[in-house]
Amino acid sequence: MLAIGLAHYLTVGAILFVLGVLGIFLNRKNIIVILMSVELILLAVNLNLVAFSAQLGDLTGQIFAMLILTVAAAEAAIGLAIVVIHFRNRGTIEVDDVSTLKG
Amino acid sequence: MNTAGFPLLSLVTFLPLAGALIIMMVRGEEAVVARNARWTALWASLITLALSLLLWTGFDQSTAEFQFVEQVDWLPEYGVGYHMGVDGISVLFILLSTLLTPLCILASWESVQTRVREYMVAFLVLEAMMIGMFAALDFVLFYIFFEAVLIPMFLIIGIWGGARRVYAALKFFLYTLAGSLLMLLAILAVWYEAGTTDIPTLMETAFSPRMQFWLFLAFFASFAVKVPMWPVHTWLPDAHVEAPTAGSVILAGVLLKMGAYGFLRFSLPLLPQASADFAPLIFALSVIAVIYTSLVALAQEDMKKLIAYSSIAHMGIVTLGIFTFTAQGLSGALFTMLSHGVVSGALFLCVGVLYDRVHSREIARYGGVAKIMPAYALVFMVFTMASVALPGLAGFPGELLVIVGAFKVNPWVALGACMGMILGAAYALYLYRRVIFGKIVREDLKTLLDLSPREYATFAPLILLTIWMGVYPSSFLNFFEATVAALVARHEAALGAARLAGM
Amino acid sequence: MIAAIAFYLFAAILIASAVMVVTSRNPVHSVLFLILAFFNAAALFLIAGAEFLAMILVIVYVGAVAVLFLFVVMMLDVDFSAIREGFQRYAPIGGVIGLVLFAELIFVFGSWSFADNAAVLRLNPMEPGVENTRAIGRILYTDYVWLFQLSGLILLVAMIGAIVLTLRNKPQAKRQDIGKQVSRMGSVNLRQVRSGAGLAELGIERPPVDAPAEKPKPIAHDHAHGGHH
Amino acid sequence: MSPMNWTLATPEIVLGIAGLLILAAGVIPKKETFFPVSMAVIGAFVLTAVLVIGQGEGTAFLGQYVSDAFSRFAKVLILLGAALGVVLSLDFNEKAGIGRFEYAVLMLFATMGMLVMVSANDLMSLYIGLELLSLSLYVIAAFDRDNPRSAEAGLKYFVLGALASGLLLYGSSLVYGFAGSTNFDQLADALAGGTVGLGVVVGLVFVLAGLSFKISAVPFHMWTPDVYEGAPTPVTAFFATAPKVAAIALLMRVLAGPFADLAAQWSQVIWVASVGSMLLGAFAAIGQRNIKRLMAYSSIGHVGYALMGLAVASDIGLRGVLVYMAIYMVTSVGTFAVLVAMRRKGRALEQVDDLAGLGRTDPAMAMWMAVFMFSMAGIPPLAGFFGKLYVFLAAVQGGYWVLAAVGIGTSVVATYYYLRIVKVMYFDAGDEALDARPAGLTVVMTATGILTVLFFLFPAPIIAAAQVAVAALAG
Amino acid sequence: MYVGAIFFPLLGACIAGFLGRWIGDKPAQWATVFFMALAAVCGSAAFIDVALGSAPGVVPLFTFIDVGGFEVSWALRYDTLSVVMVAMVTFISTLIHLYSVGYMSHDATIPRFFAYLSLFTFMMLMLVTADNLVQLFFGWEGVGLASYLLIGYWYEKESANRAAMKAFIVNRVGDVFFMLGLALTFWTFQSVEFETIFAGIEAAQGQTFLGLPAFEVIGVLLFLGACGKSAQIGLHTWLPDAMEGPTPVSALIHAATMVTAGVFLMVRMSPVLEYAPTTLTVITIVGATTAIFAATIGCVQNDIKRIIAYSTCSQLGYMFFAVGVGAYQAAMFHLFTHAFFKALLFLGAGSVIHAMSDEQDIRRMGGIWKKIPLTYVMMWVGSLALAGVPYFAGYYSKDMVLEVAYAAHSGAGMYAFAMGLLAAFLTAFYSWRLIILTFHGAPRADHHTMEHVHESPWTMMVPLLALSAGAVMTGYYFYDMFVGHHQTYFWNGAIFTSATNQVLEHAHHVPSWVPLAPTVVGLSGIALAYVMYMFAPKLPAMLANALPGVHRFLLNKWYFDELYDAIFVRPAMHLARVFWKTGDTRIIDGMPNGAASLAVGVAGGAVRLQSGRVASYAFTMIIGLVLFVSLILVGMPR
Repeated sequence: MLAIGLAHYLTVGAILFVLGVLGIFLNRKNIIVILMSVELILLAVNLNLVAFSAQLGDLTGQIFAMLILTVAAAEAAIGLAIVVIHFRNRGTIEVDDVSTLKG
Repeated sequence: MNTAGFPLLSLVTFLPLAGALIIMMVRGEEAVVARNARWTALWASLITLALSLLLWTGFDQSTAEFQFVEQVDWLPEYGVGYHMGVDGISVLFILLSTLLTPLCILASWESVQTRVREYMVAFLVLEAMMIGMFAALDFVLFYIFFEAVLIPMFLIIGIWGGARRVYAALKFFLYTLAGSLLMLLAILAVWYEAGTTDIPTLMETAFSPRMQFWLFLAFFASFAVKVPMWPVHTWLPDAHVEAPTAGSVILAGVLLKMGAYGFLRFSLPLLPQASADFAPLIFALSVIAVIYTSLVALAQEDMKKLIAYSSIAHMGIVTLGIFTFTAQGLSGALFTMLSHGVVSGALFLCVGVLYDRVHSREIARYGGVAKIMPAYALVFMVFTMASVALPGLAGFPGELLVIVGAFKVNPWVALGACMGMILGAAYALYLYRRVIFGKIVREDLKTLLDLSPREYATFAPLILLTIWMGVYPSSFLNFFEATVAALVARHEAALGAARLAGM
Repeated sequence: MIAAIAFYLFAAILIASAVMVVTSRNPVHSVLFLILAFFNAAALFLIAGAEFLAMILVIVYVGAVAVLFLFVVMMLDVDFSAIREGFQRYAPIGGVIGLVLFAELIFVFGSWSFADNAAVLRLNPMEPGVENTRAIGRILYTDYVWLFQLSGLILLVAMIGAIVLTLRNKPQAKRQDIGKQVSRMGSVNLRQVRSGAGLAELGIERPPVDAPAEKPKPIAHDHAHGGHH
Repeated sequence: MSPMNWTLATPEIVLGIAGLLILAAGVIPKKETFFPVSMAVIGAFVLTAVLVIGQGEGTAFLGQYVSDAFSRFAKVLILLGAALGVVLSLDFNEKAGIGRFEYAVLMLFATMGMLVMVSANDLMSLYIGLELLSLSLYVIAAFDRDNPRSAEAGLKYFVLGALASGLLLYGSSLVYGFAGSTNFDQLADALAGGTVGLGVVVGLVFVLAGLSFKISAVPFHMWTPDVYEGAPTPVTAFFATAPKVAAIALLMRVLAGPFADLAAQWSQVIWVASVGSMLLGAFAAIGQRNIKRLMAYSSIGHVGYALMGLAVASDIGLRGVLVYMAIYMVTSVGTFAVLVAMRRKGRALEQVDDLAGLGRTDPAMAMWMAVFMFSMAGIPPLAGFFGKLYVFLAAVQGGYWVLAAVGIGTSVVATYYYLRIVKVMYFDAGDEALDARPAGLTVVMTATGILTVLFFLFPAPIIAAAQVAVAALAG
Repeated sequence: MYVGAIFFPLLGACIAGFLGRWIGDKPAQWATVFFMALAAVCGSAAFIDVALGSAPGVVPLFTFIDVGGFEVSWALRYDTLSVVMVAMVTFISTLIHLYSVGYMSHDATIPRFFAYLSLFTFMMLMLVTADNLVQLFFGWEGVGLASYLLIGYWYEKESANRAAMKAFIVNRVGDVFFMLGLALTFWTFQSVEFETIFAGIEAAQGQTFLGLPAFEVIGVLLFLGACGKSAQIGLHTWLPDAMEGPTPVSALIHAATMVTAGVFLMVRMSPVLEYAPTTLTVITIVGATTAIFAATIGCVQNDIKRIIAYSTCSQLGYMFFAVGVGAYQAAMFHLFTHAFFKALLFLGAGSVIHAMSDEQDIRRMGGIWKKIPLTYVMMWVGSLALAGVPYFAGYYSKDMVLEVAYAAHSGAGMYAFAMGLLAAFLTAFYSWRLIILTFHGAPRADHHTMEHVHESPWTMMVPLLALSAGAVMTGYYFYDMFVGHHQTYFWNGAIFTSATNQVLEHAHHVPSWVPLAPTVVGLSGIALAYVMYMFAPKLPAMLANALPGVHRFLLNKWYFDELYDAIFVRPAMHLARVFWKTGDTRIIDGMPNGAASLAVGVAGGAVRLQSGRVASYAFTMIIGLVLFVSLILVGMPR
């Protein structure tokens, strides 16, 4: 059982999640910030899972969270690799510059 | 008949496809390929014609039952089968298709010089689909053939057509597709309601009036476009004008019949109540079509467009006849469909003859052709007169029967149809006068050659048929007499039952 | 009580640093705030009793992922002065949407309750007295071996991907090939060169090198043609 | 609790091990090993397909993995699509300078991910399979790394994909928290038990959003046109085929399996997505000049039709979806075979107008392309018609008249742009001939073309198979 | 023999038409003449057999249509009525064929002409021997076709084409009513076979149609049809224009065949008409009006053929009002005699035209009677017959017609009688106006033409002689049979008169001034013509100047053409353009085209959303997500 109410955890998770989402679509600085926002979303998810896991007394949530951590690491690696090649091609990683394909 | 025996209908349907396959296999130099393609296509269509004549001889005129039936499971769990068969309504249309195709191939012998192989393939595929559509006794099968016709026709118009062919082809395709898809929905609804798409079975199924209402509208959307009825007719003139001659022939000869055939095959037997309810609307549209399009034809400056508009007017007569629900009206409509198939096809061939020589369809471009091409003038005259329903030629018996039938239902409608006779004479003769009569003004016309033997061969069967149909129509009417009688009887029974139920 | 205070403290820092991650102008700062956020999240995990995850978060995330971010940010040599300020044009609407989303989530949480049979449904109930790490260890390599192995594949894919995307096997890059150096015979000899004589007089002389077979120039993937319409 | 029973997963295990072996075999030789590795990958696919066909039924890995008729149906389809996708890339990649063996290996792992997805019986395996697929796809989208468009495609796909998987995860966490389990069977039990927490439904919507991204349903479709255009053509071909089937299959499994009792809720969402996809797919493609982009919108439209069957949420609807996707995949592979073959003087082409005159210069290819276009437009007797037929039938049966009507309307609109391609090929005067196409493409387009044309002869087997598959899903 | 009389002309037509190019002009034309003569022999034999021998019969050929009780067969009906027509038509047609051999000798496409002539005759024969209304309609339209071909024979002449078309279309208007009448007949009698119709008269008497007695409606519809063919007022406009065809054609159309078809139809349907009194009244009034109307116009025309054409029109009016008062026999009698003298007049006029090198305007003739005396005599004979001068054919028939009109003792009858008398006066006047202007006075043609004036060849003169014999004698010889004491025996039931219809009987007992009156007015008409054109040639011009309005009105044929042009032709053409350009192109086509451009617009909008920016893509996704969640939250309570 959680020492602190589940709702607190969930709220913190929701705030993190919304921040991450906002970070993705409001940000016009650079792509890496978007990647970090994704990490925030994943963090929110993990927070949720851990909280649920504790609340339910079930380890599955934690296993899930571990898998997510693993995948998130892989995702970060690939994401950064793609950002790198994009930078090599364009010389910029500004969000709004990633818009030659459209229509 | 030969229920168990020889799959004649399938053979007739798919033989052209075999021809198309052979043509596709042909490799080699372009000229050789073209020659081989022409001959192969001609032979394939001629053999098909010969086989289809067995339908003529083997058809039992005394019964309204489906004959030459073939039935194979196809999608058993859906209740959809490969079911082919003909009755009096459809058998002659198969013959019409098989007859017109070789003629079209002959007519394109010299006028089509580019991509001959593809052209012939398209034509044979088209033939197969048309025959299949008339022979299909399963709703889904019917729909497949009905729609599949669009593909070769689209290509024929688009590849070998005139200047605005792209617009015309797209318009033709999308217009008809839009209608057909609504019908598809209706088919699905029928399918859902009845659990089968087998037409003979469906004919025994009664649908609720509300259902009939919607189904009829959906069918109407499809068939009306195909017929075409006013005001969804405008694809036709464009398609006709831009299509190559043979394409116009098939379009006018067979494709237009598909809509009316659909009304006869589906709307009437399946939805008697809705058909009766909608008849006034159809009458109104038909009469408008007859008068309106005849008038529009009068103003045309393009030969093919004029004939195209005249087709719409004639099809107005057909729809009028169908919805009279009288034996005369129905027979007349069927006969008009047949005769129009022959006559308007022939008229397009006539235009094609001139077009091949002068490469213009503009009426004003011509004049005085009779002087240099007397035989052609005679041929053209025969078909013009048949088109204006001169007694003794193919157009008359159908129109007479329709008017007699319509008169019973509503004399004013008959009068409206009759107006078409006057206007029809006006535009047809006006066309003839401007093209054939008069003095030759343009020098290049003076060097034209009269019909070639190949053209004689093309026209001869049509002329014979036109006169035969005009003088001895009962030899055709007998084919559908029993079916029409059964149809009328069933319709009246259904209406009677509904009325009883209403009371 | 202490747990509650700790929770609120860490949660506050977590949210604040998350905000900074998103809003900070300099990406380097963003990364640093991200690291801060991870630390605080790890603390929250601890409070929730997930010690192993908390440690993983610090070790794997802060130690590897965040550093990777930092590394890339540094490596890319971005001109920070040119970075655009502020948010997208539709920021107000975006904010509203975000708030709506948040409100909906909160509304949903308000209705939280255990499913009727949640207790029965538990796949891996926590046994009292078994510490978190051991409990995870018991099931991770047995019950979840399938997913565990697949995670391995994912990491492999990430590896392949990162390598295949970024590794440059430049043909002109000079590499030392000791065997080749050692085996070089007769290609080096001494010559007397007149002093003061320039290249113009002597001409360029190079020993014949068996030039590496020119790799066929890759055909460009149609730049000019792919317009955007 | 179900037993370990790991032998059930033999196909995936074999494929994974084959992947590792191939990877090792590809690295060791000094010279480029793209072609042999590709061949080996195709071989692995074939082997896996054989194993899949012989696969038993049941669950494995304590219920994280399930094998049933549905998964087998989808897997065979996926493997077929993937194998054809590899074939399409053979020549193109060589010529585009991206003929590196990692490509094939990534395709293999992506396929592995798809297999895991369709066999997933747990939110976690769902996620892992999806990520295995996605990560591979991110990489191969950007595979032509020196091409800015490819890099941009990869970047967009990655960013949005990461967001989507974030949504999916968040949804999963809610479902887990509110329902108490991640296992599908247990979820089904939990949800069947009466009161359903709002959180589960909202969580489901998040999951739906994540999966909708993969199938590019409106409004999660935005990446599709850009990525399709930017990625190398064989990659696009791959994107448009196997992963779509896998994602739809997964969607079906999730919706019709654990969440079957929430059909009233999710069917609304799917309804909206379906209508939106059909409309967007039909209209946005009209003005497109880039044929890959056009195909992207077209695929959005097709997904709309497939979702129509899903929205109906009946057996017939699901069956329709399966048949639709199978047919769509075959047609789509064929279409992309043609697109991959579009190359003049060594340069790859991707404008619609580049097809001009194809009917004259390469009649066979033009014919197959026309067949595919008519099929996509749903003109009988080609295969595409039957796909539409079954989903429309489902819509009519379910009384979803609005869906059906929108479907009809958009069909007509969509037909316009398919016809435009036929028009360009046949009606327009052309440039010079395209380069001779490699034999592999000829084989692919001929095979898929023949399947498309002759489908009407034997529709019964595939429909029966789809029926069995759906029965397994619902049961 | 019965079949031969009908089909020999067709055979001739086919030989000339299809083989003409191979066998040459001469053989082709003589073949048609030969077959026509053969038909005439058969026709006369049939006349003797059937009419004189009282042996009517029907020769069935084969079934035409048999649909749901609508049963029509090809069959040749031989009764007195038809056999009179057959004999007359074949005889006159033979003469006209023969005449044409000479008249058309300089033409370029002789076989074509003869094929048309024979075809025309064949169609007329089909018409008169029809056993049912449909077959009658076949012949009806067939003569329309043939007349169209013949009028437009010189197809290089724009006016000829125009006239041909006009003839066909105006006829079509009538045909429409015929068709409707046919349909109503069918639904009234359940058959269109004459036998069945006549047998079913009694049974069908009470039937109504749209609240009107069915018989009346049938009668009016068929009469309207007949009006078209027989050029009654209103639908007469084609007839004068039809003079564009070669003269033998005019003779054929006007004398024996086409125009009389209407009268024939009315007589044929006498059993129905007998029970349709209102219809009969209408027929009487229309007929009488036509008689006077055409006569007035005839007085001022200057084209030799047009004058005769209007006289035909006028004479047809006589026939119709004879029908209208119930004296079908009298109508047939006048039809019969008229055929001879009208053919004579036309052929004579043709001879004149031939002599005058194709000049048709009588103002450019004159002073040629000495050069072509035989033709001159023939014209006299014809005119005398036309004017009803005693003992010529017209005298008997026209008197009879006027007598029955008088004897009808009805308002309409009296109107007809008065108009008939007046018309008789005018007829005589314009006939002699024609003769005097054509043959007498100073030559007004140019010198060159006058030199060439010559008598026609024997092939033209022989028919003239034969016809003049007919014009002189038929009246006297056939009076008894047609309308006299033997009429009941002669007609042998082919014409039905109800028991109450005693008009023919009464006609023999009218006051003695009545038979005398036509002769008197005829002679005075002749006298007036002499006064005005022979003795005081200035008078007509003065008269025209004195009454300019009347003159112009008559000269412009009562402005019928202009009227029709204004209310039918031009509005139709205008409407056609409006329908086409506005209706089809703008409105109907505008819808799909508009939808297409709308789709393109929507496409543009949809594409604009696809901005290429990752952030907005993500935004879209989130909006979608929020939308879906809201949808669920809102939809949840359900």
